[in-house]
Amino acid sequence: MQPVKRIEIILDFQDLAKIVKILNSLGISGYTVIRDVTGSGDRGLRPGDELTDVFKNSYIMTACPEEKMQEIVEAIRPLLKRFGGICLVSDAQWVIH
Amino acid sequence: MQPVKRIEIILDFQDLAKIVKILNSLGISGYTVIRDVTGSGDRGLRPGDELTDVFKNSYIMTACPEEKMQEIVEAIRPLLKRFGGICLVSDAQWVIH
Amino acid sequence: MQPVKRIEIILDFQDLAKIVKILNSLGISGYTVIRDVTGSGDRGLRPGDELTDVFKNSYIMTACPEEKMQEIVEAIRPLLKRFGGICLVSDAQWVIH
Amino acid sequence: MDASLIINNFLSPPILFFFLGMLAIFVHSDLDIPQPLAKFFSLYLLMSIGYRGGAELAHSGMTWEVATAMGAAMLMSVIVPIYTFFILTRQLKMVVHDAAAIAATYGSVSAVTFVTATAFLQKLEIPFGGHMVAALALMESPAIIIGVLLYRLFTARNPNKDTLADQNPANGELSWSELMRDAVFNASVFLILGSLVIGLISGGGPGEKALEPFLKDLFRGVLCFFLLDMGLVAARRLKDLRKAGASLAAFAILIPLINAILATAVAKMIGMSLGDALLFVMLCASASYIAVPAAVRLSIPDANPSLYVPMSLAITFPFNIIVGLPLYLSTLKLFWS
Amino acid sequence: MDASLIINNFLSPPILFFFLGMLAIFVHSDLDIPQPLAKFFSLYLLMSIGYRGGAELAHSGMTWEVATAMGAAMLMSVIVPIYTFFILTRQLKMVVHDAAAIAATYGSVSAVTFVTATAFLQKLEIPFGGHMVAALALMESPAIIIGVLLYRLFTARNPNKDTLADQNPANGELSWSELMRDAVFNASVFLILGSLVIGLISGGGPGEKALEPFLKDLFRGVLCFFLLDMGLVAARRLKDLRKAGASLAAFAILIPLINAILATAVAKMIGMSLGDALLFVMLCASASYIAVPAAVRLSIPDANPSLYVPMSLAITFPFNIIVGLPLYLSTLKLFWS
Amino acid sequence: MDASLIINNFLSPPILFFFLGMLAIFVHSDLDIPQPLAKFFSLYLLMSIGYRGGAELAHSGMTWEVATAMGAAMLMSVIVPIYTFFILTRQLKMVVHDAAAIAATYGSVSAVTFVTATAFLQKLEIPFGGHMVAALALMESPAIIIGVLLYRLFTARNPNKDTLADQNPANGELSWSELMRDAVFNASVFLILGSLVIGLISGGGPGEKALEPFLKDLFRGVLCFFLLDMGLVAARRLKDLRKAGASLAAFAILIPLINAILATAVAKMIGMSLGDALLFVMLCASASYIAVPAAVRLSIPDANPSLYVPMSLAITFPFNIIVGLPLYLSTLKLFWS
Ligand SMILES: Nc1ncnc2c1ncn2[C@@H]1O[C@H](COP(=O)(O)O)[C@@H](O)[C@H]1O
Ligand SMILES: Nc1ncnc2c1ncn2[C@@H]1O[C@H](COP(=O)(O)O)[C@@H](O)[C@H]1O
Ligand SMILES: Nc1ncnc2c1ncn2[C@@H]1O[C@H](COP(=O)(O)O)[C@@H](O)[C@H]1O
Ligand code: NA
Ligand code: NA
Ligand code: NA
Repeated sequence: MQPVKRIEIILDFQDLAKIVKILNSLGISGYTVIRDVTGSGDRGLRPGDELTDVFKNSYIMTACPEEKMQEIVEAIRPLLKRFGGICLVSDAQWVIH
Repeated sequence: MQPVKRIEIILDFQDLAKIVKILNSLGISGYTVIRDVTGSGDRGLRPGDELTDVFKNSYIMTACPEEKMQEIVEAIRPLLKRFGGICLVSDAQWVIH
Repeated sequence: MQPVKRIEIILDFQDLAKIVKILNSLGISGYTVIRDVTGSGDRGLRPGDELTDVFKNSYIMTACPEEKMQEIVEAIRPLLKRFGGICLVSDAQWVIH
Repeated sequence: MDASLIINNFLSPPILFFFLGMLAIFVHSDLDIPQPLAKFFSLYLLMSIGYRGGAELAHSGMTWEVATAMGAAMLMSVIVPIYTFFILTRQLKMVVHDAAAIAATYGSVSAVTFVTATAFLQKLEIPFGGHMVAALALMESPAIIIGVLLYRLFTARNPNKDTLADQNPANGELSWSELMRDAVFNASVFLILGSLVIGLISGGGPGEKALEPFLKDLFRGVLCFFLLDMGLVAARRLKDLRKAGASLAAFAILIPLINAILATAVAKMIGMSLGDALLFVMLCASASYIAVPAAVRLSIPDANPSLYVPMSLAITFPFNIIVGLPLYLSTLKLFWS
Repeated sequence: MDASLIINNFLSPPILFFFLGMLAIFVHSDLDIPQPLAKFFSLYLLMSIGYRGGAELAHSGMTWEVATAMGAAMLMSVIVPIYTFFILTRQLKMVVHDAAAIAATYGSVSAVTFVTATAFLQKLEIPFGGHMVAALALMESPAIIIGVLLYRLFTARNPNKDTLADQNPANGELSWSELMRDAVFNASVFLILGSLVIGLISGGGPGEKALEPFLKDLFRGVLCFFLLDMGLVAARRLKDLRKAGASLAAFAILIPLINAILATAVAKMIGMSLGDALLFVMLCASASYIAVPAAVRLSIPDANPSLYVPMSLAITFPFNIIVGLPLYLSTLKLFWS
Repeated sequence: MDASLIINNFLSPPILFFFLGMLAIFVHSDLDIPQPLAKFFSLYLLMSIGYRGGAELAHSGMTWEVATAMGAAMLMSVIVPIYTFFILTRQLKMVVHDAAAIAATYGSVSAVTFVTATAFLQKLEIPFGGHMVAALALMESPAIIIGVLLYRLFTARNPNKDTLADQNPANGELSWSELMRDAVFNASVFLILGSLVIGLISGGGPGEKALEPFLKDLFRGVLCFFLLDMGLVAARRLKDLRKAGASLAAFAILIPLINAILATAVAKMIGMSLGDALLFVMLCASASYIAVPAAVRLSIPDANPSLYVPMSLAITFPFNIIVGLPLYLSTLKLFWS
C-alpha cells in the first residue's frame, strides 16, 4: 500500500465540467464522480428537487500522490472562491495492484 | 488548510430528515447528502429495489471543527441506537477559500 | 469511539456482485454501496451515459476492524488487477451505539 | 372449478411478464428496471385507478351499495389482523413483535393485486363499481393500527425503556402522530384517495375525456411493465424465505384462502355484484408490502422485515394474481349465478 | 367577471393535482415524484408543445399575424425587465443584484404556465396559433440579457476584482459566451425551438399523424402528473417566502397583473385572436424559474436565489394558473366580443 | 437511386430528433436526458418490437419462409465476424484483441437500428414479418462467441497466466458460463425474446388489443425521444474517434455497405419479401453497442472500448439510419420490382 492524498470536492452540478478540465490540465486522469448530490452550505439549501439543475451539487474525489495535492488545491481554490463549494483533503493508503 | 472532523452518517432513508433537524438545531448549516444509497448491516440487506423507500439508506457527510464534533456525535448516537445506521469520524483538512 | 479502517472500493458496476460475494465470504456483513458512479482512470473515461451499464462504476465502502482490513485487501487485490478499479484505505473512528 | 379461467389468466400478458421478470433472476440475466421508473409506474397505477374510480363514483353516486361495501371493508380489516395475530402467537408460537407485523401485513391490502384484478375483470368484461377503489384506500390503514395496538398490548414493558426515554424525542415513546402519518398519509393511500376525490369532482366533465389516453388506455401496458419489475423483485426475495420456514410459507397461502372464504361470505350476505365481490375478495386475500413496512418500521421496530416482506411479496402476491384470481372468480361464480 | 370560468378552472384535473401536491407537503405525506421523472415530463411537455406549434405553423404559414406577434413578444420582454428593475430599486429600495435578477425573472417566461394555458384553451375549444410557441421561445432569453446589462450598468466596479482577474479564467470577468449559452441554448429554449423546427419541417406529413398518440393524446395526462410534482416543489418553497417579506410577495402578484394589462392592450392593438391574446397575456404575466436561475447564477453571482425562485415558483406560478388564467380570459372576452 | 426516399427519411421526425441531440452537444446546450429514462425507453422499444413480432408470428404461424430467414440470419452472423477479423488483422494490421472485439461488434446487431427501420417501413406501408424480430434476437449472440473464439485461437498463451490462475476464480480462466450469460441472457436479448414468446402466446387474444395503446401507438413518439438521447450520446463519443484513425472510420462505413450487399444477395436467393429483406439488410449492416461491450469486457479484457464503441455508436449507427436506410431500400427496390 502506498500513501496518497484523498481530495474531495463538492460543488455546483454545473461547475463539475470546470473541475474536470482543471484536473485534466494538471495531468490527473483518475477521479470518481457522483453526479447528483444535495446539501446545504453558506449559500443555503440545495434541495435538488427542481427542474433546473442549478440547485444541486456534484461530488468529485481524486486520490493523488502527496506532491500533486498542493498543485490541485491551488488550482481549485479560486473556483471555490468564485462559485462556492468545499474541498477536503485527507490521508489514505492506495492498494497497489 | 485547516484541520476539521469529517463525520459520515449512513442510516435509513426515512430518518434523513431527523438527522438534518439535529444538525440544524446544533447550528450546523454545512452538510452534503447522497439520498439513494444501498448496503448491508446488522439489520440485514437493504437492497433499495422496492417500491417502498423503507429498505434503502441515505448518506450524510458534514465537515466541522473538532470542538463541534463531540456535540454532534452525542446528539446523533441515540438516533442510531434506536433506528440503526452507522457514524464514522475521520480527520481531514479543509481548503480555506 | 473505536478505531476502524475505512475501505473504499471503486470498480465496474458489473463487478459489484463479485466484491459483495468476497465480503460475505470473509464474514463482513456491514457495507454501503453507491450504485451509479462515474469517473475516469487507467482504462479511460467512464461516462455512465450509455444504455449498457458497462461503462459506469460502483462505489463500496466498508468500515472494519484493523485486523480484518489486511484480509479484505488481499482478497480484493486480484480482482482489481484483473478487472480494474481502485481501493483506498483510511483511518476512522466508529461511533459506538 | 373453471380450468379455462385459470389457464386464461396464466397466459395473459401481465402474468406472463411477471414470470418473465422472475425468470430473468433465475437465469442471472442483467435485466434491470431503473428504480425511479418502477416507482413512477406504481404512482401511475394508483393515480389511474383512483381517478377512474372517482369518476365512476361521480356517475353512480353514493348509494346503499356503496355504504355497505365500505362497512364490509372496514369490518374485514379489523377482523383479519386480530385472528391472524392469535394464530401466529398461539398456533405458530411466534414472538409478539413478528406476529403483530405479519398480522398487520395480512390485514392490510396490496394495491397492485387490486389493480391486476381490475385488469382481469375488464378483460372478461365483468363490470365493477368505482367505490371499490375507495374500499381499497379504506383498507390500507386500520390493520396497521390494530397491529401496533396488539403489539403494545401483548409486549411486556421494556425495563430499559426508562433509561432511554429522556428528553430527546428520538429516544422517546412511539409517536402516534408519526404512526398516523405513515399509516394514513403514506404516498399510496394519499395518492389513491386524492385521485379519487379529483375523479369525483371532475368526472363526467370534458377533463375526464382528455385524460383517457393517459390514465385509461395506457393502463394495461404499464401494468405489464410494472409486473415485469415485480417479478424481478419477488424472485430476488425468494431466497429470504428460507429464514421464514415452511410453516410461515404455508401461512402465506392458507390465510389468503381463509380470508377469501370469509370475504365471499360477507360479499354474498350484503349482496355485492360479481365484479365488486371479486375485488373485495382480492383485497381481503391480499397482503400489503408498501404501506405496512413504512409504518411498522417505527411502530414495531423489533419486527423482522425479512419475514413479513418476502411472505407477502414473494408468496402471497404471486399466489393471488396467478392462482387466486381465477380461483376466487370461479368459486364466486358458483354462488352468484 | 365570469365566475363560472374561475370555478371551472379551479376544478379541472391539472389544477386539482397541483393542489394535491401542495396538500401532500402540508400533511407531511411521503409522496415524492422521482426527480428523473419530473425532468422527463418537463422535456416531454416542451417537445410536445414545440412540435405541435411547428406543425401548425407549417399549415398556416408565415403571415403578417405571426410577424406582429413576434414583434410584440420581443417588445414586452424588453420593457418588462426594465420597468420592474426600477420599481425594485427605487420603490422597494432593493440592492442592484437582487433587483436585476428579479427583473430578469419577471421579464422572462414560464413554459409550464404556457402549457397549462394551452390545455385550458383546448378544453374551452378556443383556437390559438402555433406561432405562439415561437413567441414563448423568443421571450425566454432577452429579459435575462437585459437583467445582466442592468446589473453591470448599475453596479460600482468591485475594487477586489482586479486582484482576482488573473490569468485563470475561473477568476475572470463575466463570460459573455457562457451567458449566451445559458440564456439562448439552455435545455428548455433549445428543445422547444428544436421541436418547433422539426414540427415545421415534418408537419403535415405522415410523421405528424404517427406522433399524435405520444405527443398529443398523452399531453393532458402528463400535465396532471407534472403539476402534481410542481405542487410538491412549490409547497416546499413556500417557507422560503418569509425571507422575501410582504412587499416582494405583493410584487409577485401585482407585477403579473400589470403585465397582463399591458399585454392585453398590446394584443388588442395588433389585433390578435382571442386564443393568441390569452397565451400572450399568460407569457407576459408569467415568471421564469428554469432559464433564469441557470443564467443568473454565473452572470449575477451575488443575487440571492432564495428570493427570486420562491417568488416565481411559489407565488406567481400558482397565482397565474389558478386565478390568473380564468381572470385574464374573462377580461379579454370583454374586449374581444 | 431514389433521392426522394433519402430526403424523406432525412426529414422524418425520428432522424431530425437524432440531429437535434447531436446539435445540442455541438452548441454546448445543457440538454440532458436522465439516464434512467433513456434506459426505460430502450427497454420499452425492445418490449414493443418483441411483443408485436411475437403476436404477428402467432397470426402467420411457423412457415418455410420463417425457417429460411432464421437460417440466413445464423449464416450471416457467423460469416461477418470471421471475414472482418481477417481484414482487421491482415489488411489493417490490428492487434488480435481489438480485431476480435471489432469483428464481434460488426457481426452482432443493433436493436435500435432495427427498430428505426421498422418505423421507416411502417411509414412507407411496406409490410414485414414478425419473425424478423426473432432474427434480430438470434443474431445478437453468435458473433460475440465467434469473436471470443477468434481471440483465443490467435492469442499466444500469456506466460504470466499460470501464476495468476490460482484457486481464486477472480484470477482464473475465461468463465464460459459468464460469457454465455452475457451473450445470450443479456437484458436486450432476454427482453426481446421474452416479449416475443409472450406475444406468440397471447397474440390474437383480447390481451393484444388492450396493449396496443401502450406498445404500438406510443412507439413512434418514444422512438423520437430515444433518438434524441442517442444523438446526445453519439455526439459525445465523436471526439473519441480521433484515436481510432481514418482507416477505422472508413471501416465503420465500408463494412456495413459490404454486409448490406451480401445480405441483399442472400435475401434475394431465399426469396424474402421486400420488407423482410430491408430488415435483414439493416441487421447485417448494423453494429452492436449494447450486447458486445458487456460480453467483451470479461472475455476479451484487453480490447480497447474506445475503439469499438465510438465506431459503432458514432459512425455506423448514424450512417445506417440516416443514409443506409433509404440507400438500402432503393437498391433493394431495383431487384425486387
Ligand atoms: N461543512 C460542510 N460539510 C459538508 N458539506 C458541505 C459543507 N459546507 C458545504 N458543503 C457542501 O458544499 C455545497 C456548497 O456549499 P456552499 O458553497 O457553502 O453553499 C453545499 O450545498 C454542501 O453540499
Ligand atoms: N461496517 C459498515 N461499513 C459500512 N457501512 C455500514 C456498516 N455497517 C452498516 N453500514 C451501513 O449502515 C446501514 C444500516 O446499518 P444497520 O443499522 O447496521 O443495519 C447499512 O445498510 C449499511 O449501508
Ligand atoms: N486516482 C483515482 N482517484 C479516484 N478515483 C479513481 C482513481 N483512479 C481510478 N478511479 C476510479 O476507478 C475507476 C476505474 O479505474 P481504472 O480501472 O483505473 O480505469 C475509474 O473510472 C474511477 O472512477
Ligand atoms: Na388483506
Ligand atoms: Na413575464
Ligand atoms: Na451486423
